[in-house]
Amino acid sequence: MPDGDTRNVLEVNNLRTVFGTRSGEVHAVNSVSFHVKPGELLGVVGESGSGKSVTMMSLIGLLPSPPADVREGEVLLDGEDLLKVTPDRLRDVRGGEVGFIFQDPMTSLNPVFTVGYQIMEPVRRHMGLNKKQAKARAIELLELVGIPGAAGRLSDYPHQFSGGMRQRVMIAIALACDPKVLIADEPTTALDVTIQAQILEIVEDLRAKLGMAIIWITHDLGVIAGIADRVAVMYAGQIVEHAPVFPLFNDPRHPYTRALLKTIPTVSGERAAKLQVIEGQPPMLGAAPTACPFRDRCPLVFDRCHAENPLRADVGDGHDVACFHPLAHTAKEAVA
Amino acid sequence: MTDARDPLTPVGNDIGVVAASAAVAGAEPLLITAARSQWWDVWDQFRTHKGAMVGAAIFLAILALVVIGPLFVDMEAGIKSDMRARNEPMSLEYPLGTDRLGRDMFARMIAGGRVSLAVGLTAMALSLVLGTLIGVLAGYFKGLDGPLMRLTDLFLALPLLPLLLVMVLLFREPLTAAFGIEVGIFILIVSAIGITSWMQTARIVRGDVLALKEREFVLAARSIGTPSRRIVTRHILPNVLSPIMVSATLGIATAIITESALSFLGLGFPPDFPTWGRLLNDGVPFLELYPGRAFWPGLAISLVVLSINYVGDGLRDALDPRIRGR
Amino acid sequence: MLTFTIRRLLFAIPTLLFIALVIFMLLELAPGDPMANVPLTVPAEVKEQMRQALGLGEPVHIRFWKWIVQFFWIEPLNVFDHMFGTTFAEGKLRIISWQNRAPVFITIAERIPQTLWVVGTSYVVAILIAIPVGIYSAYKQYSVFDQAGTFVTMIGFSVPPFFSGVLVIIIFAVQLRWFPSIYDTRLVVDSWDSFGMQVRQMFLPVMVLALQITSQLSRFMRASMLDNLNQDYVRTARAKGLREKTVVLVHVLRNSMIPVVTVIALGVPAIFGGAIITEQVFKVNGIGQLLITAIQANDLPMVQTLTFIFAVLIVLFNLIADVLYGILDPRIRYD
Amino acid sequence: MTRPLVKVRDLKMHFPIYAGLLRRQVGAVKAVDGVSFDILEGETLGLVGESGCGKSTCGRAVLRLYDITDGEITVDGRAIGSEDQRSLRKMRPTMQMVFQDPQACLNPRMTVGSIIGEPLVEHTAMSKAERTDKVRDLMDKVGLNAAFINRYPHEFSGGQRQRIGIARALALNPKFIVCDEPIAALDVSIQAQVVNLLEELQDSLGLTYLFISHDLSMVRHIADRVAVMYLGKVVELAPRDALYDEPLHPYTEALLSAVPEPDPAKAGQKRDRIVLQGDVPSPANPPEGCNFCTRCPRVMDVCTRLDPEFREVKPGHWAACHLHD
Amino acid sequence: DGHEGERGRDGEVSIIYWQAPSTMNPFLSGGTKDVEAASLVIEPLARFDETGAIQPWLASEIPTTENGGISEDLKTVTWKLQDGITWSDGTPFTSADVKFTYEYCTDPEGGCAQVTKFEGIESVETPDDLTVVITFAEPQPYPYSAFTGGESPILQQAQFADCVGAAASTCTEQNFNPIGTGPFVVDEFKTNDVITLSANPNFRFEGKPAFASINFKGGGDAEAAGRAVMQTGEFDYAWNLQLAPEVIAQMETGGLGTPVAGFGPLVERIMLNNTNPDPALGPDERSVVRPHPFLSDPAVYRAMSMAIDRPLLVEIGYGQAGKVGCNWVPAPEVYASTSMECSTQDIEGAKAMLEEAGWVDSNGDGVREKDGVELRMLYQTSTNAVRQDFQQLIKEWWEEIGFAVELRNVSGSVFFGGDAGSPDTFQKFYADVEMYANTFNGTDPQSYLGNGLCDKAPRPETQWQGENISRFCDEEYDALWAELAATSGVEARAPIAKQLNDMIVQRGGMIPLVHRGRLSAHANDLGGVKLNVWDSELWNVADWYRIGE
Ligand SMILES: Nc1ncnc2c1ncn2[C@@H]1O[C@H](COP(=O)(O)OP(=O)(O)OP(=O)(O)O)[C@@H](O)[C@H]1O
Ligand SMILES: Nc1ncnc2c1ncn2[C@@H]1O[C@H](COP(=O)(O)OP(=O)(O)OP(=O)(O)O)[C@@H](O)[C@H]1O
Ligand SMILES: [Mg+2]
Ligand SMILES: [Mg+2]
Repeated sequence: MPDGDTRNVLEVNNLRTVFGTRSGEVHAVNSVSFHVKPGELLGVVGESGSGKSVTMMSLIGLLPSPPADVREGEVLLDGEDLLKVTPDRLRDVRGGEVGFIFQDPMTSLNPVFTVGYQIMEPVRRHMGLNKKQAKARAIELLELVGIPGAAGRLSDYPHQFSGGMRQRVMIAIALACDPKVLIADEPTTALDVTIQAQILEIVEDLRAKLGMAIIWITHDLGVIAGIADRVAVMYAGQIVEHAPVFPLFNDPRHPYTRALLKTIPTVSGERAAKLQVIEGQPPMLGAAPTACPFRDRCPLVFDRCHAENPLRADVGDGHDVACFHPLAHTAKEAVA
Repeated sequence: MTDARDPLTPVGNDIGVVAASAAVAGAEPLLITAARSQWWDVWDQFRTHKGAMVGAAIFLAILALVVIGPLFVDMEAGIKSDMRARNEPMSLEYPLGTDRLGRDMFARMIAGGRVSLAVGLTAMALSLVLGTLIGVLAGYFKGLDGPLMRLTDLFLALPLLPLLLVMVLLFREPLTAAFGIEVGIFILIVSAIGITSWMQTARIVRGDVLALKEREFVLAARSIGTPSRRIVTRHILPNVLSPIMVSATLGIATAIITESALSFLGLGFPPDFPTWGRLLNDGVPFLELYPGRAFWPGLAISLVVLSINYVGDGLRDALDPRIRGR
Repeated sequence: MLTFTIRRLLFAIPTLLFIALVIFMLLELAPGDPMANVPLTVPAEVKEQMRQALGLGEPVHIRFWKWIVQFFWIEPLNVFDHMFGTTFAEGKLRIISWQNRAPVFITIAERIPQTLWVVGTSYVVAILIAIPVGIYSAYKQYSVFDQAGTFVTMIGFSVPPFFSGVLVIIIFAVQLRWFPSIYDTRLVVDSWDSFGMQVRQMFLPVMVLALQITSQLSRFMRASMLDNLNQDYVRTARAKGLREKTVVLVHVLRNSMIPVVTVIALGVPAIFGGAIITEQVFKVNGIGQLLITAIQANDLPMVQTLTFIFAVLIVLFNLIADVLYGILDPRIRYD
Repeated sequence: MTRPLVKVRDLKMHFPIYAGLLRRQVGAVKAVDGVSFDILEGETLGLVGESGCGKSTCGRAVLRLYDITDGEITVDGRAIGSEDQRSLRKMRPTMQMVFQDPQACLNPRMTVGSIIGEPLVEHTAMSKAERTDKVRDLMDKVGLNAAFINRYPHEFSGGQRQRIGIARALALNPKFIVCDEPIAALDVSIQAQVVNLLEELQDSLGLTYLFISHDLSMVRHIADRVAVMYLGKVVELAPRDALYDEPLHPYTEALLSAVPEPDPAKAGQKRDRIVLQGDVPSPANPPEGCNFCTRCPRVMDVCTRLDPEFREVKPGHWAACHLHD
Repeated sequence: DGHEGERGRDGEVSIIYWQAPSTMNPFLSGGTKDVEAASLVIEPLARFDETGAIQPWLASEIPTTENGGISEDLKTVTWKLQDGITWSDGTPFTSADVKFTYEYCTDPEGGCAQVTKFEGIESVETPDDLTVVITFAEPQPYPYSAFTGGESPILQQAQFADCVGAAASTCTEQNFNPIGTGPFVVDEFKTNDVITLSANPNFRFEGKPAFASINFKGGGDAEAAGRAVMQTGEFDYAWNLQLAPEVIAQMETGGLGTPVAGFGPLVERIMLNNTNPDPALGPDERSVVRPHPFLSDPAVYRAMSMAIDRPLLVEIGYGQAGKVGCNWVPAPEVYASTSMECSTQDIEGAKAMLEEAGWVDSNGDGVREKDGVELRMLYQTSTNAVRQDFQQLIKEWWEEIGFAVELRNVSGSVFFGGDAGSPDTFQKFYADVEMYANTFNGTDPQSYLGNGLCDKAPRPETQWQGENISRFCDEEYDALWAELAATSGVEARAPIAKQLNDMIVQRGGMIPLVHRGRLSAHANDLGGVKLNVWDSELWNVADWYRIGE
């Protein structure tokens, strides 16, 4: 749980990212705003293609440009706008102040360098340590993420590690320079439940120990429920609902969030005869949104949804939602 | 559990997605299902590739010149010597000048192009067929891999010149007897070049087949009960098309040049039978006096190779439905 | 790795023997005669006598067996003798060229230095050019540089050296007189002056050859770089805050070099084999020229030995390429 | 609902490992090492387990896509364990497979029509028109717009692609389908669509499924009985409710506890999560005794020596654990 | 100029031979390139000068019947050696070396390429150190073949004693570096590549050679060789520039060198097949069965000859290195027949001749026929740019007068390879006409004229050996040749030889085309070059010098 610090380490306002492709533009991120405080864990959920990864990569300029183009917005890291800084400064931020963990541990490590080398790289780059110090730091990091016999494994290559261990190495790399913000882009999706449990355990420990802000992207609501303080739900490049974790699960206001929560079966409780589904497909992001992106799949759709794109509006207790439907702001059960 | 996207096609996905959503919404009429020839799609995609279109235009122009050129150009002038018009420079009458026997270079270029292109294309086709066949067999059937790859090594290690000499010795008489001198030697040269240049293709194809074999759609075909033969033709071959395409591009160049070397050694076509390679070869000694004589055939060979290369690029993209969506 | 290497070496022996046999049979079947270059004024009976003196009267299998013994036993013994001053090989008949009645290995040994100088240098030059060009073309895919690179490499590939070679001779040796048109194999490099001479006389052949090799290598390098530039680990490297130069030149390059290095290794036999036409054009009398004159003179022992050495090198470097792959790519372990 | 459609007895699938100078076989990856189960007609047997434990291999071996090392397989009354691939072809229409990766299992260069039509080409003598009709029919059945018949796989979303795979499997009216993680590669909101489709098809066509997955919650939803695999062996097999409510094997217990609960209230209570330590041992070199002994939180002496027998602990509830000896 | 002075004063001279020498022992090779390279080092007793006249070299004089060197019965020849000649290693040159050379070459196991030079010799005696007596089995009207000319130089007995017979080929060191009496000695020999030579310190003439060393480069092509001498000046002397005349002319504009031509007996000719080459006859019969279906008709081959524009051929193919050739034996002067004229093309005359002889195109396909035999020919030659041009032109001319001609070219190494197993050799002559050039060594045409004898025809029973390529066979000719062989004295021999020459040309043995010369080029500042086609081109290298500014 966040402590008393109310300052935002990272604040994102109105971020818009567009891809220019041969068949026209793809508006992958549209006016996204969010913030995190030190020690806080912000969960980001949403289905595939909803723009979660693109949002996070836009923050520290990891998207190749072209085709990506961050059109608008501010990314304030401790008040410094990352979209305006020099490339050099941005490189200092990456890995130094912002750590990034990627989804696929199998391909995210360079296969031809030893694990030790890859961990030491950011340490030497950002903390200016010499070889020996860097090595000590690497061992420390590997122990931190729970790899037994850390010293001996520095000279191993990634392929000699199992998937779970590789993901731990990725975490170690992201943590290497004690970042202020850690962005984890679906770090456990490729892993088994038992390994996922191990990783979650580690991250929770680390958060307690290091007190950094974490942005955790996933589409597994179960994971979010377990670790997040606040949750942002993304749909078609926009944040459609944002709330602390309890209200979100107990009182989802956006029809999409509600539907999403319904679709997932559980290992306990009663078993539904039939799984709930969200019919239809997400929209193509060919142009900047002018109407509610969820309108084609929404059971509560009405005229206004076709004419206007709802803005996020606060419904109290740090809970905001982007929906016109009157029920969205009050009612608990509206979706059939 | 993300939708594992092919890294090549982040956008391709979305088009499908839109179309799909439209269909789900019932917006799309159900009528357009009449099977539209897939070659139209290929053509549509091909058309958008600028380099490929320019390449195709150049190649077709050369091809047209060579094929229908004889209808407009006096081909006799390229065959018969004319002592009054020796070593003429470029002029209206002789667009590329004449050679030392007074033969019209333009007509000779056209005649040479017919042979060179025919040899290049067929020899390349033959070497591709051989290379692909051996590559696929070696890659797909484990038992054949060892022997076939040794065979490939063997061919790679063989000295080509003596091999060609033997082939010519053994087969020239029977072939010319059976098909006449021109066709006979054509067959001989094409097979000689084909047989000695398939190895690279075979290796590349084999590598790709080895990887493809492990792909799930091959397993899926097996689970359906598709026999190996058809798995190869239906699933493996279309997917090794692009490396084959690359080999094809380079193969034509090699074939045209090898043909010139063969002519040079007296193993090729009869001497009064111009080919680009031979013209180039004959022109080189006169490089200082009459640069055009070597330049034109050289340019023709380079142009063909370049244009085919770009066409190959475009075709490769066009044949790949994943790229086609773009 | 070691057992893999040994196993492959063992397997190579029967392959090589078979190749030797095939080459021998091929040459045997090939038309042509070692007496073709003897002038017509020498009557046929005399030619026949000369043929007999070359040992051509013996049956094929005996000659093959003799050759095998000479190649695998007597010649190594000679090398041994040469190195340690012993006399084990004394009196044993070595492989004798039909052209000059001298042991073929003496001639081959004479030729190796110039081939290595010229073809080797062009290979190195080509690598040094091709790799940066390939890297840059891939990094700036579809840029003007990339397009121009494609164009030039295609030209380089499609223009035969018997044309480009003569062209550069006429331009640089005849017109401009910058470089000699004929390579002087006697030149011994022992001072800066002679080194300068060597560079000057190597310049044109190296240029022509390097253009060809560069064309192929840079294409390959480019493709390999493109493959790797899109990999996830590149993004990881960027996320670590590494400089773009480090990302491309350390992370991507190292991976891209794996296939390229093996391709380079596979091309090494060609260095020893010489570049036949280029050597011919510039009169660099190296291995390639030796082979071509031997073929023209129907000097079967020479052709047989050279092609077999070539086959050995190909098999050997295939193996080396595989081993290199294993060494460079930690994921691959042959065992 | 009573006749076992598929009977598997002591199925073993070992992939040989060659090494050394002479490439002699020095060992084997024991991907599936003695697995027995029955699948009743019309039921769904769930098969769960961690990555690499041999689920896919097991599924493929049952369909004889591999030449198995040992064991007996009977499908629809016919023993196919040792039949050769050629004669198996005739049997293929009865048993089909749906694959894990809907992208990888579709040939990117074939249109949907030809993908779905391929089994028809292979096994029936339909004319082209008949085939097109049948393909449309199938597309309808799996909820794909028949207008997309000429499109290529990449033009579809993941869920739709999986539908194509299902349509292909259904083309020959099979009785038995192995679903090898059919939803693993899909988005949550689409998973449900596919699972629902599978269930509907089962109801309407009377299909029998072997449903392989590592998603325990989904298996709970779809399966009638569930088998849990660990390192090439089935460690527990029980009717669904029995297994989820009352797991007998410590591995099943750990697995269940590791599934994150999508409810922050319950998650907050931190229901005693059992976090297993370490990684799964290599199937080429499984531990002595019980395969799970290296990670088991309740390991006993006997576990490192004796391989526990797979036996019926309670009626219909089988387990392989010394705790229940 | 640099005529006089001390040995080695002019530094280095560079010579380029586009065919590279493979050995320095002419007895083991026979190739011109090897013979000429060797002539820098080893020398014969007598040489032919640039006019073809014989000159004493190591001998003190030329033996003749007048000076008693040749016996009355023409069976013994006595050579007197110059006194005081030493080998380059300083040891004296003696008659024993001469005798040894004879033994060396005539050893049956040695495979000596020059064995014909010693044909008919019964014994070689050395009464003293400076006298060599050669005894022939039969009277020899022309006895100057052994030990004369570049093909038959003297080897040093001391060096080659262990290299006789089968051992010849194992003597690499000796074969690459023979000790000689000539102006230069080998420093380094690189097979088929380059030979480095330096002046022989023991050379018998004071102040010779003017050059201290020779860089003898081999390999490449005639074009590059010509360029290196005339355009870039890298070399001083280039041998045998077989290039198109305009290319030579263009190179000459480089201004650094000059081409020089010399004419020997080399003739480019078309051989007429006197047997029937019809493939239907089978591989053996097709070269034995006589006559040829139409080439036996004098009207046919005469018309063929008339249709040829020889001056044009010369202009296109050889330029200053060619002359119109009507004779088989065009040189030396005394033996050259003047009875035939052939320098004007006469297409109409040729047509008329055919017409008259009954060869008419009755079916209108452009090809004449008579009694069902059509004038269809296969015309083969070796692969070579000039020959292919000739083929093309001649084919056109012949087709104009009503022949149908199919061309074919065969790689030189096969065509001249003499491989009995190959169907493409010039000896098998599986064609109607074929074109190549031939010549003879020395200045006496007797054995060359012998190539027209009936029994010299290559055929299966001789394993395709024999020099009568056209299989010409005429009793009168055979008889006349026998008369030549028994006649001595140039005055008496020359008319007979001319008669033989005319006979073979007029009776359908061959159609001579071009009398070819040899064209070499030397740098403008290289003095003393005298192009010699009767002997080694480098025969007088000792007299070469650098022309000063
Ligand atoms: N390089 C690119 N070019 C064009 N469009 C792109 C590119 N990368 C991503 N997109 C588009 O941006 C949108 C958002 O993609 P993003 O990867 O952020 O989704 P995501 O929410 O992370 O999905 P997942 O859960 O699958 O990782 C998608 O529609 C995608 O197609
Ligand atoms: N063809 C093969 N050759 C060798 N080993 C194999 C082969 N196929 C599978 N294996 C090995 O067998 C074991 C079981 O593999 P399998 O694919 O059945 O696992 P799985 O349970 O399906 O895993 P996942 O959930 O990742 O699909 C693995 O260790 C795998 O490496
Ligand atoms: Mg993502
Ligand atoms: Mg699996």
